[in-house]
Amino acid sequence: MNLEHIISDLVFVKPELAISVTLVLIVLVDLIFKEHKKVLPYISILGLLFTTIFVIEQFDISGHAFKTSAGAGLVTVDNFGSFFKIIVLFASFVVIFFSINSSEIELVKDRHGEYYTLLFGMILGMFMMSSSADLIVLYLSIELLSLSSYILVGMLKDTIRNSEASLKYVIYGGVSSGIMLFGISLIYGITGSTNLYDINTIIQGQNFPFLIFLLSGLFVLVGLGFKISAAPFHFWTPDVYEGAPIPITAYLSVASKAAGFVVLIRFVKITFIDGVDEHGNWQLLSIIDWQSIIILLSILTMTLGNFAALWQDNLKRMLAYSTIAHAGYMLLGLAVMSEEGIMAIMVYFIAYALMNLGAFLVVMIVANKIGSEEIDDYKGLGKSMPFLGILLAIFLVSLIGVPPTAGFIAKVMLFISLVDANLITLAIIALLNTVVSLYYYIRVLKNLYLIKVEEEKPDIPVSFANGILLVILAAPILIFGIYFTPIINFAKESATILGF
Amino acid sequence: MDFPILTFLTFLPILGMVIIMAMRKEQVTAIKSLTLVITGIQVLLAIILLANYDSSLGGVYEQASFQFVEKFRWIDIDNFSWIGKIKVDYFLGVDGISVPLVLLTTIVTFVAAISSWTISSSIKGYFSLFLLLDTGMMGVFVSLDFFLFFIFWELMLLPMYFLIGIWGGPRREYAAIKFFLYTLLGSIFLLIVMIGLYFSTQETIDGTKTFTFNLLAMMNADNFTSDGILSPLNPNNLRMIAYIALFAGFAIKIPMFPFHTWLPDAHVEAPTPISVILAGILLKMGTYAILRISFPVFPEITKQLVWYIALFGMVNIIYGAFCAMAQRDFKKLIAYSSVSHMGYVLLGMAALNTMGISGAIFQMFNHGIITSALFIIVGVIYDRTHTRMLDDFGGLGVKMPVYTGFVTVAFFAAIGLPGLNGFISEAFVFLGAFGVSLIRLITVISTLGILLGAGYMLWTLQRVYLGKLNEKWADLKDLDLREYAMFVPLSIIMIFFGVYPAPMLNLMNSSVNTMVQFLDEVRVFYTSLGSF
Amino acid sequence: MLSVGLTHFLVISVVLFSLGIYAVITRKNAVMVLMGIELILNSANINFVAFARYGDFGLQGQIIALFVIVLAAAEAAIALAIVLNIYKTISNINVDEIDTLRD
Amino acid sequence: MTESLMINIAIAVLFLPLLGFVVTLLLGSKVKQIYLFENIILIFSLIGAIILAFFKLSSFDNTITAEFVWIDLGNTPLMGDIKITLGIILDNISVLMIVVVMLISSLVHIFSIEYMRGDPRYNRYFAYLGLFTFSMSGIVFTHNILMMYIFWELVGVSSYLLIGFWFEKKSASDAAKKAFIVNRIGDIGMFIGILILYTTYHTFTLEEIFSQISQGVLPFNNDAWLTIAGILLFAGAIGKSAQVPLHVWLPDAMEGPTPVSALIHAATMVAAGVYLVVRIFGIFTADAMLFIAFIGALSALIPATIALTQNDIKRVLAYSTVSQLGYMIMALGVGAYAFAFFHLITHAFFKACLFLGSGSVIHGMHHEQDIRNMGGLKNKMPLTYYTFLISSLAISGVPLTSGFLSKDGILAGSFAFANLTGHWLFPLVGFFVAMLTAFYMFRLVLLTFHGEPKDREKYEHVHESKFIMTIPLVILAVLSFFFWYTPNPIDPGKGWVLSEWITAPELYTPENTRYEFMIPDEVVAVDSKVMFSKMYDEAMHTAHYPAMILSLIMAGAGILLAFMFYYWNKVNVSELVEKYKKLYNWSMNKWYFDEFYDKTFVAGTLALSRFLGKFDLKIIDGIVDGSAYITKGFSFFIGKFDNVVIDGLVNFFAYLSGFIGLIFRRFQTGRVQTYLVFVLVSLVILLFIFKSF
Repeated sequence: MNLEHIISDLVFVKPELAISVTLVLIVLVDLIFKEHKKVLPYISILGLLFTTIFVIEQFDISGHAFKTSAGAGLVTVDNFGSFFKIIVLFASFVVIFFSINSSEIELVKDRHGEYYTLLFGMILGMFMMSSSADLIVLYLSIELLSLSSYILVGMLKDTIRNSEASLKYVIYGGVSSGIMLFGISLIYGITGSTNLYDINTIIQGQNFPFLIFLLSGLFVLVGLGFKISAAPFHFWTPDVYEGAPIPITAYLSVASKAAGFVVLIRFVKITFIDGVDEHGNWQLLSIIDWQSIIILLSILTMTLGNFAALWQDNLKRMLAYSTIAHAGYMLLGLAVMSEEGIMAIMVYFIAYALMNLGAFLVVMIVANKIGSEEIDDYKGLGKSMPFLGILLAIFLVSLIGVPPTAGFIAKVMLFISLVDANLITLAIIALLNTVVSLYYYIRVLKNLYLIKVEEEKPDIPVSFANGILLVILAAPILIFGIYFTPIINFAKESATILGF
Repeated sequence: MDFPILTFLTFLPILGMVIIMAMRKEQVTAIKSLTLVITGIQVLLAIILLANYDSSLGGVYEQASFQFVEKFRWIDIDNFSWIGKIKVDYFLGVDGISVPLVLLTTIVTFVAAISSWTISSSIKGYFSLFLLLDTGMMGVFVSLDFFLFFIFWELMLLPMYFLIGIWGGPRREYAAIKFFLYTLLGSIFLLIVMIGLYFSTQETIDGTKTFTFNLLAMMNADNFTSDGILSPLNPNNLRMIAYIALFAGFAIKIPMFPFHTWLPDAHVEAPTPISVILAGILLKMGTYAILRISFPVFPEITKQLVWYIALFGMVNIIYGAFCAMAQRDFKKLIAYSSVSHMGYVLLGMAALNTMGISGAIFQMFNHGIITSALFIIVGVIYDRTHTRMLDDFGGLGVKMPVYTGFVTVAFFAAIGLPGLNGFISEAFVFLGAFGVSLIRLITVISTLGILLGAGYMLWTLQRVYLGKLNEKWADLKDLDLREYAMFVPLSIIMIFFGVYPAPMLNLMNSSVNTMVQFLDEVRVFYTSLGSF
Repeated sequence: MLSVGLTHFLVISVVLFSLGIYAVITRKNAVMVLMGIELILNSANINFVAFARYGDFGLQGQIIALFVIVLAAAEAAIALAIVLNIYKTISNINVDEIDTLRD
Repeated sequence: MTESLMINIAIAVLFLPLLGFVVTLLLGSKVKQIYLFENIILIFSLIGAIILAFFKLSSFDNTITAEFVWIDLGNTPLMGDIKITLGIILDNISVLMIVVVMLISSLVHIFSIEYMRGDPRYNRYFAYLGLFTFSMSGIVFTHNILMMYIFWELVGVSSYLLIGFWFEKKSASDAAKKAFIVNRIGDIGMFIGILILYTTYHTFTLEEIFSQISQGVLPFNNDAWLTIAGILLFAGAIGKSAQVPLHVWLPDAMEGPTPVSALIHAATMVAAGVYLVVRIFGIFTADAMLFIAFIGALSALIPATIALTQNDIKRVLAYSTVSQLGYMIMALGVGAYAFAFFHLITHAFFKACLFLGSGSVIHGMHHEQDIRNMGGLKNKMPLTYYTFLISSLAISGVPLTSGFLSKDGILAGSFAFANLTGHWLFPLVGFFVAMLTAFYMFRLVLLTFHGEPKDREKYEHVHESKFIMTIPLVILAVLSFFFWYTPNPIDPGKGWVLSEWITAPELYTPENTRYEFMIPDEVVAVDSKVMFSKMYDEAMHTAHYPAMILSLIMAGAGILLAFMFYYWNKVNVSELVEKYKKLYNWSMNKWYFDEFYDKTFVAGTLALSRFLGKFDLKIIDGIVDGSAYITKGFSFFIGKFDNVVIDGLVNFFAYLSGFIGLIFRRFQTGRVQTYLVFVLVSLVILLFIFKSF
């Protein structure tokens, strides 16, 4: 591998370069124009725009970059990764708009430079995760993401719950990634490679000590499960989500989860695949029974998320559990072990990004005004925020998965893939979970509209910008709920992972 | 006809909803009038539809004999390397089974819109949701694509939840969530069976076999794949289980014993117009869907389970009647009477012959009309007295003679008195069901419902309207013009179809015959596939 | 003469890993917990180096170890900063007493 | 007179009262005098009916029918042709019946003009009468069983409305409800019978059913089912004609205005049951007939014993009505078809007269109904008295009256029947009841009109009713004489009514299911309308005179006893009552039928309904919602959960979910080290689960 190759391969990492440049730019601007912190978000948005253009350019280009062996390199560029990059970018846009309006972020005015820098650190980490094909690159990018987010979670240093969240996050994250690294080291020891494609080639047709393989696989799973907050690796999620500033919570729940899913899917598929038949079903090497593991995890995750959410009084915490539940649903798509399932996950992510960000945005606007995230404090607010109320209703209904919303389409695609794979019991479990989820989502709406309160509730105004943002999030939910061809086409075009 | 009348019927309320959302909160009368106008136009459209409807065409399973068909590709995704294509059609059409219910929906909604005039809080929200609900209901009755059907089916849930939950009585939250939960539970069964059927049916579109949600394609035995889990060609198919799940999903809406407990609560708490819609239209969706989907898609299972369906019909009839008798709350009593009356529909359907099914459909229509009147009746006194306890009343007949007159008509229609519409449908149900030796005994026991119905209805009539006037109500006023506007059309319909039921029966006749024949023939074919 | 083989390294690595886990779940002091994390990372490092050396896989393992060391440093820095911050707010760094966020 | 004209007249007769009803009801509150419209319409109907009868009886030998298709579903799979026709049949039976109905109805209308004057719902009353007359005509004219059922129910409703006309009185509304519901019990039987017939014959039209039966088509290919179908149809008659055990509604129905009792609960509606049996006489098998006769006998006997002790003038008449209807039913059961129908006609007149007479008394006494408070009214109300007396003589079966003719025929018929089959119970009951009838009727006459007035004050104000009320009485009384029906006061068989107009019916049942005497001999079978065998004629002939004499003796004895008890006071009534206290109470309390039904069926139904209502609330709802003991088990969580999750949605599902949720919550301790332990433990568990792969 010589320098020319490296330079020519830079084309493949154009988006990542753009992010890095923006990151540096933010640092510079922050240092040079100390008094003009207001420009930082706009620079970020500009950077993201460029990145978006590059990502879109990358669609339909696929290939390995920074090759370490004949067939594979450190970085893989394919539509699958690009799709999740788009999700990450979308979430980033939204969250930066969030941050502009967040009163929590406003508290740390003097550290805005830091804030946006770290945000871009996260983005870079997630981009690298999306395209990494090497366990070490993967590990490093995860760490980049984690380290940035540890700080962001604890951004508001003065509040206890903020600091506590970041401490828990860092300890939990550190141990998880440590275990993962240990797993990687074992894989390296067995196969002599850290490249996923190479590992796959090596383990095909050979007999490996399966117990060690299982152990290392599970160790890696701990790290990835931590990222996507799948049970039983989810414990940090509610605490950290509750403690973190709302924009960061929203961001973690969408972007970081998306990146986690990319890595998990890539790891499982590329490393252990034996072949894909014409129906898009994967034949995995019979080393680790990934399907059973994922099924077990997904059932556990969604059940736990939904049932624990029933008890929550804090809306943010409730949404945290709800994101766990949704991770469980999405794991179902992986459990199918087919292209169809992957497509279902991607469709789900589109819907999930819209509705989850929307819900958090509403929570933030309300919290800005009334200073509380308690569900009981939402009683009777339906009248004082007609617009927000309707939008929150749309987001929550979509989270339940009732038509005509994108959330419904996402669930349908998921169930279609499940039934196609004859995993009907699993589909029924998931559906029953949906019913359970009704309780806690509807409770918010109940407090908003059904409960009549004596006291006067303050009007909660929505700024024009926020209004636009909310509509941008809500309208597609309804539109895709009725006309979902575009999202399915998009997901379908992106579902193929390089190599198979 | 080129005019897309069904689309208009279905989506006109949405248009109204959008306009109302754009209006100011203070324009109360304008909002109410707009709703009334929209629902009125719907009635007109339904009448135009009836006028242009050719009742000689069968429908049921072949597209060619459906009428006012609108079909175009809604979702069109090609080039899946792994599962082929996803094609979903926007597919509307009516036949003799749905036309009566379309008519019913427009009438009842119109009456409910009049009845909504008394709503006083959050007018804008109420009427927006009301119209949204309207669209959902209409959509269910005209869609012929399972996916579309399901969307409309679910579309009603939320408006209903809010309409009960915000404008309802004291325990409205409980009732609303109960309604929502039950029906959502029902629809998850629906969803899973829908997907199962999707993978078992392949329609030929543009020359290639494609999985489809098209209900009519699902009824065609040629379209079944060899390995779909719900395909009769697949020896390990799960059709029986799927049928039961689907049936349970629909049964919750009917509501069939023992899934009925949401109904009394929902009714008691809902405001009058919503009770009217709930009992008048929503309940019919369950039985309609069974006829539209369960029966023709699973003819052989239907035949196997017919005895159980009839049995549940019987239990509904008798159990509902007994429960009604025990009630002290007027509205709850009416609610249980609905349980009882929907039992006749089940019984009639179970007969699987012309009279039984005609009777069942006619009973759906009639019960829709009658029970709407009954709920309005309760609403009228509740508006005046703010109580619904039967024992609080007595002798209202003296003070409100005209009202009592309408009450008598509606009550006797509910009892199934000849000359009013309830009779002929019940008679058809019994005639049809008795003709089937398998369920003959059940039919005979079910006739007890006629007696019990008379028992609780007349007892109610006596407790509320007859006897000595309770002095508390000495200055009650008789009906006003608005209330006349609700009772008169309903009473006219009751009397008209009681005296001359032929138009309604002829309207549905060829479809019912087609259905009966289809079920009979296809069942034999399916059974011959050897998996039974 | 006793020759040091792969097994010895692996045993050391496993012991270190276990110690790390043990530290993480038993120590009350946040700093000790962080040290446990370092132990875990370093146990992995030993693996990488040992495998690279004995498995004849080239220098990749050693390079990875370098990366991890750098990363561990960064992580330690951030974690300590957070611990410091905690200490400033509640004057306590006992991890089992920091449990206000819970169900 | 053509057939089509006849039909048109019949249609007019049928629908005019309906027009009266609609107009009177709708304009009732606006136009005070609208009741006159109803009255005039009724006169027209009456004229129409008389014309019909006259021409039918004189000019048409054949039966005239006309029908139109009500519902035509064409040829259907599985069920063949479905076609429901409604139609009118004009034969001797129906035209005679319609005259009776219209005549009594008109008279009652006229009578009511005065009787009901001053009632706040005056016009509505006439409207209801119109509805009733329409419904009753429907029963009379119908040529098919479904239409019969339709009008059957409609008369039920009009009866309900009229009994409960003074609905402010709880007893009135109770009685109305009771009447309707008890009737419905019978109707269900009838309905099931109809179901059987339709399922077998695919038609409701009687003629077609008859012709198919006579071709040997039997329900479910079994003649037992024909018997059952017959008995089920007859159940409708049990209800409507107030036969034991469904007779309990009729005495209570006396809560209605008295003219209504005369019209509906004495003369016409209650006779509909008899009319039904007459109409479908041909399908009854011997077993069914025996059942009918048995019910008839019981219904003749039991109410007669009750009537002995009743003190309410209308109740006595009501029980007497049941008893007389029992006679008719019994007569049909023993095959005395013609006499049964004859008795229906004669009874209609004299019983209507009795009721209107009692109405006149009640009106005169200002709504006093207890005969213990009457007495001596003879002088104050002479016209009422004489007409009442004539009718009483008629009902007791005294010669020269119409009642003598018809009753004697029935007794002779039962006698002959006993002779042929050995069922001696029927004549025994018949004769015994004849005596009871005479006794209680004269008890009534004597206590009401003779003797000393018991309530002086009321007595003072008594006056003879107005002309408009007495005219109907006179007309009806006159109709209670023999000469309208036969020139021969002794042998009714010689009169035009029985020899020309009412003849033995055709039978359609398979011969093996009939009585031997009902199988026609070959000789007479072809042309003559006599469908019974010669054996029967002979038996009748033999029975005629003994029966007549015996019945005369019984009637005489009854009247004599009544005079001894209540006129000459030869017997101390109260002493007798004391002596036979138990028997007296048994009769006084109407054999405890009401109590028995209340305690069993009514209470049982209500208890069951309450139980099911509770069951529904607690158990069915509870199974889903969480039953009581689970509540206790989880009471710890409930308090919180109720408020937290769905405010009071006590839901089993919710409990379970909440419980699971609670377990999951337990893991969320807030301590990061605990979390890590959980992670590691799960890792180990996963390892163990999947290690065997």
